[in-house]
Amino acid sequence: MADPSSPLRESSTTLSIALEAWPFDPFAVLRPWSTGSAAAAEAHFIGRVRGWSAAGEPLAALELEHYPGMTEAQLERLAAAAAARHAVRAVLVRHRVGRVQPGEAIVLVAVAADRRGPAQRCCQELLEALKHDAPFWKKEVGVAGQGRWVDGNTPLEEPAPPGQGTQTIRTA
Amino acid sequence: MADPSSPLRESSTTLSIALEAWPFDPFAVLRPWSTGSAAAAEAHFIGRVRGWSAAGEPLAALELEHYPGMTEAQLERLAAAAAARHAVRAVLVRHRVGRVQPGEAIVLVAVAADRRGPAQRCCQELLEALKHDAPFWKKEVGVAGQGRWVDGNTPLEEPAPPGQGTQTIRTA
Amino acid sequence: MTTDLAGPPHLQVRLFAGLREQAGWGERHLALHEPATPDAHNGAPPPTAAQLWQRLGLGPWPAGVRVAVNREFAEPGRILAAGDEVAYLPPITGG
Amino acid sequence: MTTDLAGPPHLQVRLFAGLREQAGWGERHLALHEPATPDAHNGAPPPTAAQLWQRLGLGPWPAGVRVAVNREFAEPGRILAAGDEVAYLPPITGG
Repeated sequence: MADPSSPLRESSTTLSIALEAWPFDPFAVLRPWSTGSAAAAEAHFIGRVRGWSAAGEPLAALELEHYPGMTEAQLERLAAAAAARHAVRAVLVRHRVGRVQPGEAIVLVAVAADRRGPAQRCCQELLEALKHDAPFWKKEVGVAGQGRWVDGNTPLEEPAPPGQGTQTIRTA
Repeated sequence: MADPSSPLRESSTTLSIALEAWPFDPFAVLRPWSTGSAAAAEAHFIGRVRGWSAAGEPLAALELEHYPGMTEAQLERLAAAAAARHAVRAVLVRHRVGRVQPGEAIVLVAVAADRRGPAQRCCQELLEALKHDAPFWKKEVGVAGQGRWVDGNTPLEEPAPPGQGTQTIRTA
Repeated sequence: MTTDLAGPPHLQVRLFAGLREQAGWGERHLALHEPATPDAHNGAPPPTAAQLWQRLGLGPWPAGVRVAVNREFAEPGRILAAGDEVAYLPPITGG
Repeated sequence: MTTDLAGPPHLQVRLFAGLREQAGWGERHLALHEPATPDAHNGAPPPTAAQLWQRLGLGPWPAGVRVAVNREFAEPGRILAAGDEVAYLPPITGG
């Protein structure tokens, strides 16, 4: 549905924040949220568990520890701050806790706004904020069952991967 | 499914580009694409038709004209260039043509990559590129049936909207 | 078309959006050289995209218009060749 | 709890992730003042979060650890009050 209101109406933001204890389908979450807002601009980010550890070893699973009560409250504070900074309409955050398998979604951030710039920037900033300021801790579980707490997040800026020089384009 | 390959494998990009002559559900497009790649990082953007014109008048529809043959080829060139620049795994673009109603999706861009930075930056850059370099032309159709060609795209940077000072946060 | 192969070299010209509506046509088949001149027979160079625009009689070059030749962007100074598809594109407003 | 209200003022202490595993516990109820000292009765100021860490006997302050008091981030120098929930958080690795 189109938003019938004038472009100059008072702005307000709807936050939808939740922890997920079990595997979730990001699109089953996004579709009703998106249909409800039908904003002119929507940016999403989905993060999934890689199949290998930070050290490059095969990974059986990640164990996601959090601080019940504080983690939810902190996600809400971060989302409200990012939403206000960019004056967006709606923010959605889902984050897994517990044991997460490679390929499963671990984090979902979505932002609906009147303009593409605020939607994209708010989505990026909130993702960085929750990676640094929402209490979650990842333990990598190797295929032999050994566990190792992850030291820190992967940096946002990465050197070009070695495969870039041999990049090939397929159309599908 | 998790990607079982090593993080140092040769990179290649899969492009999925299409024009849509009828309303489409972005999530029906995204879900199978996303499931197929199951990349560690996925960024999406959905643009929808606003309910009012650039001049702030109520809008009945947009008429999207394109250059058959060139528009598809140009989208593919832009997507391949952005994909190579950021060394991402997969890029998807959908763009409406014909008559589009307020609230309907007009553009969908999605990028799957190994890292969040390249996924987000590639998605943003490709959206800007197609807004400036893919041959589409919007005609605004007013509620009285009058048509007006749009002069140019909305700028990426916007001043803060007037409602920002009275921003309120709702949790849902 | 078979008839074209036997006749003088031609161009396909296309206009879009506001340009198409102002001109009242969107697609036209033109001789590479202006028929009223002897160019076609004296080896004069073929026109550029900007020179072809003058021949169309649609007024001065409109601000912001871009040229595509054979469905790729080209400079207005691009020299045209027989069989080219030349398009004049008003400022793009997609996405 | 009713029994606490009648007794000396207490703190709730929580450890997470690597800190929890190294300590061998994740949650502990402690008196606000060290029981072996007379502080509890002579009006000495309550400890800061960093001072409380020393009392826990878990070694020097670990690099990158952050403090939360009552489920909000706080400085290590934050002075604790009776009933506070104090948490020591190793570097965050979510998202």
